[in-house]
Amino acid sequence: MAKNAFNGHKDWPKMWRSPEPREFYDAIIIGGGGHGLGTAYYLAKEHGLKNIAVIEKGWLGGGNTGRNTTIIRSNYLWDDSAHLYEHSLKLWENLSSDLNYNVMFSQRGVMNLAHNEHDIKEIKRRISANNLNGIDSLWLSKEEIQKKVPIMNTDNLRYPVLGASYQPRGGTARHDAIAWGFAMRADEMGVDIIQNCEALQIKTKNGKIEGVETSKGFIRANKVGVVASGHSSVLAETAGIRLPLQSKPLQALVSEPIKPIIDTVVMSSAVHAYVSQSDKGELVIGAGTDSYNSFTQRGGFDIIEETIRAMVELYPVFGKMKMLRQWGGIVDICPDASPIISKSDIEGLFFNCGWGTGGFKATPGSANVFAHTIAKNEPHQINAAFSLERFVSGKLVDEHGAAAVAH
Amino acid sequence: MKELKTNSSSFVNFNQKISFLFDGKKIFGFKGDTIASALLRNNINLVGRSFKYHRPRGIYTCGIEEPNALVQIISEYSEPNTRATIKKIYEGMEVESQNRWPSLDNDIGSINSLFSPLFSAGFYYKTFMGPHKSFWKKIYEPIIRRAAGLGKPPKEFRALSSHLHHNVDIVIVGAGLNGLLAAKSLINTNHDILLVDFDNHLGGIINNSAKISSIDNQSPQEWVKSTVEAIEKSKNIKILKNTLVTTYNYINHLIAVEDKHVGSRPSENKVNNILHKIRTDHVILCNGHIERFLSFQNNDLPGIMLASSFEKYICRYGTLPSKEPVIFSNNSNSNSLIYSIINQGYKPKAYIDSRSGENIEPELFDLIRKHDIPLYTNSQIKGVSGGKRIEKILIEDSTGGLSEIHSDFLCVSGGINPDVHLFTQSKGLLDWDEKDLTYKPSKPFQPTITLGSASGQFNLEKVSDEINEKLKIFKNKVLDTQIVLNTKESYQIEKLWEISPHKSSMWSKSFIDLQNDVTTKDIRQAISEGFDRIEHLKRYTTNSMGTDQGKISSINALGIVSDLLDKKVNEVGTTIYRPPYAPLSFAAIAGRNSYEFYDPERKSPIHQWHIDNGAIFEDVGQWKRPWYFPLNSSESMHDAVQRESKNVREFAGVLDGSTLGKIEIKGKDALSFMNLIYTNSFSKMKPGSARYALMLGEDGMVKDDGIISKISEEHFIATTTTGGAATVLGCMEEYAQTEWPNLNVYMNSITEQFATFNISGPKTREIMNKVFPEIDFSNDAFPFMTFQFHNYQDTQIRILRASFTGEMGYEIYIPSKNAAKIWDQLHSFGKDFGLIPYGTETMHLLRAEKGYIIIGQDTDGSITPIDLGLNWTIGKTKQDFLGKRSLTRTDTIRTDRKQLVGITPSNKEDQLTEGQHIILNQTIKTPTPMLGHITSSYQSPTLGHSFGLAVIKDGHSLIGTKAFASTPDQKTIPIEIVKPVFYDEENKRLVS
Amino acid sequence: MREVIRSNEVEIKILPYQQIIIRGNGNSEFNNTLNKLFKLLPPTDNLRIVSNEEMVLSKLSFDQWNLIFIKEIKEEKLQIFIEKLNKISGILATNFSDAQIFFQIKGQNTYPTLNKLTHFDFREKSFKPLSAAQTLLARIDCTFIKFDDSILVSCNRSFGDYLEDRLIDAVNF
Amino acid sequence: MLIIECPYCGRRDQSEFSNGGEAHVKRPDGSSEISDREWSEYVFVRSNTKGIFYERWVHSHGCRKWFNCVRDTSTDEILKTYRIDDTRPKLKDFKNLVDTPSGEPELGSGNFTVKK
Repeated sequence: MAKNAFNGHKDWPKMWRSPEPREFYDAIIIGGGGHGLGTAYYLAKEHGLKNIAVIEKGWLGGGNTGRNTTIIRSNYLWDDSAHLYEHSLKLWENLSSDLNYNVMFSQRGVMNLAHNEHDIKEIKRRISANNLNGIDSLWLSKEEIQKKVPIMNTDNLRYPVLGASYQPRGGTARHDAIAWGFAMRADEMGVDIIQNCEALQIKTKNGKIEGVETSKGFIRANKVGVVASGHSSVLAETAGIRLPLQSKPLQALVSEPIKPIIDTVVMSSAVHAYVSQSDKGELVIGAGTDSYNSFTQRGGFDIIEETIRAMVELYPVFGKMKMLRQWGGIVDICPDASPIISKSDIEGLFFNCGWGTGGFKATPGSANVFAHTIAKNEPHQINAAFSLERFVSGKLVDEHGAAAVAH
Repeated sequence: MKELKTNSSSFVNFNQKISFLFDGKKIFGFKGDTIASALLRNNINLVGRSFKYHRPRGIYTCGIEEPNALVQIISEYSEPNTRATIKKIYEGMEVESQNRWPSLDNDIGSINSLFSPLFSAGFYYKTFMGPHKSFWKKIYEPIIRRAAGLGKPPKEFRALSSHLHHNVDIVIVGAGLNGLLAAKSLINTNHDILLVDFDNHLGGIINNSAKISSIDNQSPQEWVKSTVEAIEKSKNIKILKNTLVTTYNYINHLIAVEDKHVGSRPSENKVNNILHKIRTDHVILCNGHIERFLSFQNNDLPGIMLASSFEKYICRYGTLPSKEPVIFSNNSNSNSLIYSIINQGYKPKAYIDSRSGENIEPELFDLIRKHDIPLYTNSQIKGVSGGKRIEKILIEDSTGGLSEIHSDFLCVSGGINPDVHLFTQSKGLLDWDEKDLTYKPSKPFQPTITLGSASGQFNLEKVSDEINEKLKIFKNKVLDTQIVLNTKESYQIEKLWEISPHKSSMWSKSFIDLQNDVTTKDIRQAISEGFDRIEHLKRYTTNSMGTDQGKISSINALGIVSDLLDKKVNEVGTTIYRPPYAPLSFAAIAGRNSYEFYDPERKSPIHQWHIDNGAIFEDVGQWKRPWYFPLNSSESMHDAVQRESKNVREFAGVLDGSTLGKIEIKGKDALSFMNLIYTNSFSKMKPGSARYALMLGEDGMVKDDGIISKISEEHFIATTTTGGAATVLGCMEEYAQTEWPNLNVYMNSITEQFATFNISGPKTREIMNKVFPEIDFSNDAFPFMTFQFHNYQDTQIRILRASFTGEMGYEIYIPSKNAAKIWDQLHSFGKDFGLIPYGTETMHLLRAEKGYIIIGQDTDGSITPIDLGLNWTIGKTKQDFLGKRSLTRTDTIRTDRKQLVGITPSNKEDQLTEGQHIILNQTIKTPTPMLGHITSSYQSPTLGHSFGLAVIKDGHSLIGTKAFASTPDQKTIPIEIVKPVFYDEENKRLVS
Repeated sequence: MREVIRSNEVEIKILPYQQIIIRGNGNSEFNNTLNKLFKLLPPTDNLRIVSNEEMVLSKLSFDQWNLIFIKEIKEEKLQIFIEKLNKISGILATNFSDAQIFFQIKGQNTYPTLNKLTHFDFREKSFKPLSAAQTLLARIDCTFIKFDDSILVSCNRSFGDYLEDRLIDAVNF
Repeated sequence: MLIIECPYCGRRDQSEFSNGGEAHVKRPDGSSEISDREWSEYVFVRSNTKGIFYERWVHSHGCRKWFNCVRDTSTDEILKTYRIDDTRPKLKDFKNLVDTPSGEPELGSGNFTVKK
């Protein structure tokens, strides 16, 4: 770093090549977001695949990776989810050194507020399950909350704050960094990262994958992993597969930067208000999802309004804050609000999607087990439950039924 | 103070002196001054420190595009990041500069400048990782975060701001020359029109520069006055001043915020902000243009200002930031500045133009020669130097020769951009104009029209032609406006984005984003690292991610990148701005829908009685329900609930069940409809009888339950859970309308029409006999699970014999207006029999003893009727009902699913805790496999120990076995798994 | 009748109206029944109203009519109406008198004030007098009936206090 | 915020409506024998079309009536609303505005929509 600094930053190497696609790859990953790049990274690193391509229709990390509120936690209710997200959290804890690239994982803790008796019951149930699963998760009394977040108004509001669950190891990370970090290291291991290359059609022949028709021509492949969030179902259709996904707009916003004021991540599903403060000083605030399907990366202002009015109620000092930027992403949601990390009926075709509003925290974990699934042609025990088959058998991992906690 | 000879045009009232505090120092300005204009009057230019390097920064602009002059308004709950260039002063206002310590003049943070070579693009990602992981968490990260942010956090503030919705045909954004002309041409047409302007004085460019000498032979100011009067008189146009359109959403939905306390302290009891939500058919954007700056060495020093801003301070605020500034431009837009300065009897110290002589307007030449102003054509500023203000300017002339001028003020113009912020928000497409070197609106995505410089039409003499052309569709009045200019100019510019420094050192800086301290060097580095797409670059360097969103600089960045990559600008990317146009107050967005009005409180018809009788309330959805009724302040919840429960079991108690959902269903096919909606079969049911029923989702999971009363084959009344009321009615409506439109059936919600009182306990019958002497409550006349209609005084009531407590009981349904009457009757007759009111907690305890479930507590969307042991609710012979098919899927027919059981602690003194899990081993080593969890648990006064309901794997076959329950402190207690009923298993008391 | 507020050119009263919700398919049997009982021919156009001195009958969507008694009638009489209607198996009539609160709003600032609380377009061209509409007001479900000189706003009883406070607040701020 | 034309109440703000997912999905009649897979298709799987999409809305804060709607999910433009019992309009009656599965122009912010 220093050497480069004092010769005027002239000699920084390119972080990744911009190759043209070859006509054949052992594996093609469709989607250059965190999950996709991570999958390529782990395929190369842990499974020895060398001839891999990641194709991205736009620019790396330009989708939901660059549009989320970067909350990371693993305190999920059901065992299957808990194990998946805990696997991911453990990877996060070593990612900066693993990639030798600072993803700025900040373990400032994540709080989920309870506003009524029902919340309390659900949260205490979740804490108990977390603890038995070996996940750090504790109950905070109102007083303890006030100590951690002095600016919070806990009493003088319509739905008073009655307590919270807290995961100390949770926190936030720099969203772009994880895409760039994975990309750099995957590229070093020979993975071709091809931007501006849009997958148009998945080509199959008698139940086996052939390759991908792209805006840069047809590319043959033995295996194809689709990690294109909402567009996964659009691509799946081209292979005659219907995924149980719906794509909906999700919005987020940041405030103007101010000096540090809130030192942890606070989530409240009851009033749709999730907030943390970025290292730059901006309040990063997650808003709700629109009810209808859309691919426009744009939602209604009423959603923003809902969130902000909860914010100023919960944090009276925010009354004088201002919204700096507001944007939308497209989240792909499964009927049970849990992801799909699965093989498909077509040999060599795999899907990793349906992350809904909770995908960022899972990035390394999802990529890691998906790589395993692709390499071994069978799921890792951690993602076995997240198969497409579950919708037929009815063995759902229902994360909105019980633990109605926004991700 | 610098007074001007002529301030005729200015809107500052020089007769009204105003004093305010800046960093504790008393400053004088005039009514109408912004903080910035007042500071400039007092020759103060240093107003803040920059974000990363804490470099001294001055006032760079005269408007909302300001990147530097952000201040904290102490006197307004310490509002941070307020633009000094638009915030009007008032007497006693307290202002503080930001991001400096201990003081603006000597700031410790500026030490960062010395390390500046390290603070290059993306430096966070490459550093702060070693030598050990813990260094990041314990040392580096805290440091970075402490350094974050611009202003200090504000003070607690409960805003008084309101919302106002508009439905109109046309919105005109901006009331400058074009906006006023457009409005004028639409006066008294049959369109409802809103004319919105951010300023409190309409006229825009007319007030901000000396470009225009006359309009229709009137002085520009007279013309504005008469035009505005005409518009105000019109019946169809409404003007909103001090209102900024911040957001342009889909379907012409605009958000605008109005400042109601311009130039005065916000008041505690008056509306300070109005958020306008505007729905319109057409939008006419007349929001003008924004001037660009230029990148050269130390182009951030105080004393540097945009040329048009300098002119605006003269014309708009009647102050002259400097008597003899140097002017540096690459375009014709700054010509009028020279004219304005000369008008004031001063002249620029030098005029430097990068354009070659022949490209410069002859009129400008004449003006410059006439006042012999030193002129450098085909020349550039290589850089400036100075400490807290610029002192020297280094010029490279056409021959390449270098010369130095001493000056404390420099006006720069890098050209102008149409203000496309709102246009791109509306999803309109832009085209790069190679001649004017800027992006211009091309293809609107919505019914959007752009006029004047907002559309890239920079020629002031052509405005009325453009309006006549573009507004034809509105059948507007054709304009023939004569506009005469002081400085002949048809916009002309020569490409210039960045000037490389004369001697480049690793400390030398040419800024491309002033607020975020992004230098052109950072851009170069990012590109060399492969970030060749503008969105990537933005994120990597944080260029144009500041509170100004790079209004004066983002195009320059594109220009520089396109040169470096040797691509066309439109190949590098376009500028897409994200809403809002300028930072938008949270308080304004929240409006009155927060604080006391955050969410309605739904109240039972006898809510007041509960308050008068000391009820403690519980929030159930929006409802306020009595949770328990403590005898006095000293009685704890636990004691109250134990007492209430005992009392109901021994005597009687009554619960206000009015919040329960009630739905009346009627129609020729009502019976078949009910059979499809609920699991049960109602075919064999006798009219006048009632039945407990379950409703499933199509996934086969229990969604709601209730009691169905059959009035006739065609007429039913269903109750639902409090939370499920709306969902169940919605579900019925959905299926009736979409799946079975052939069925003749209608349903109305009668939840609000009827109050419901659930009275139960051994003494119930005696009490009922007293209250309703004419009704026979004997078992034969009024058996369990039957109901009867009766007239009570002048209204009709319905009494249902049912119970949720396990004791014999009745539910009384009575029109809300008469509810209080009966409630009082029950109590006055009941007290001799020991009747008490009880709350939801006691109800929960009693039903749990009886093994009755609560939807959402004992179920969680993953439980089938079979799991609950409620197979008897399923109409075996029925062909179909919601969710039926799902009950026979491979996973739902498993016999080892999680099933409802009862549990009791093996040691009776142990306490079970709700939400804790059932496990097989006594000792916990994580991860421990879990059988399931405790859904409900209470201390039973009747059993004398703790008990619970639980859903556990293969529960039904585990009944009679032992296991362990975890406790909050990570220990376990031994438990016994039993049937989920702890009280009166034979239902003797129910039917007694 | 209770006056809620009278200020800033707005006048708000709470009125004790009785109400029946009638569901049906609007066929001739339906129309004759109503006509016979109330001497009113049910409007056929959606969101239109007919009225006389005693009552206002509005059509809210193709299978629902609301009958509001602007002159109080005896509870028994109301019951008889309802029983007679419900005798027809294609009709569901429900007494709604206790289920809703009625606000009568007058004065030249009526609509600007209401537009603080709702997006609804009150302009003559989109909402004519003697018509009805169901929409959101202050975030809760409401029904509007527009007369020449006033508007009748009804919401569910349990929201009554809340809406009253919101209306007062809107008039004052 | 969309503007939606309720076939019964006319043009209203989106806040009055709730979305009901894909339209014209027939519920399998309980009498018919169908496989777990067919049933799960009905319960869980809905098209996630990018482009012209047939969907249901209910005027939940208005007349509480369900109706169908044709909307381009890549622009959110509503092309038609019609009563639940009206026949499904043909796809070819509408010009599909999406030129690629993704539709976004290759340059500029991803927070953009397809060319119209």
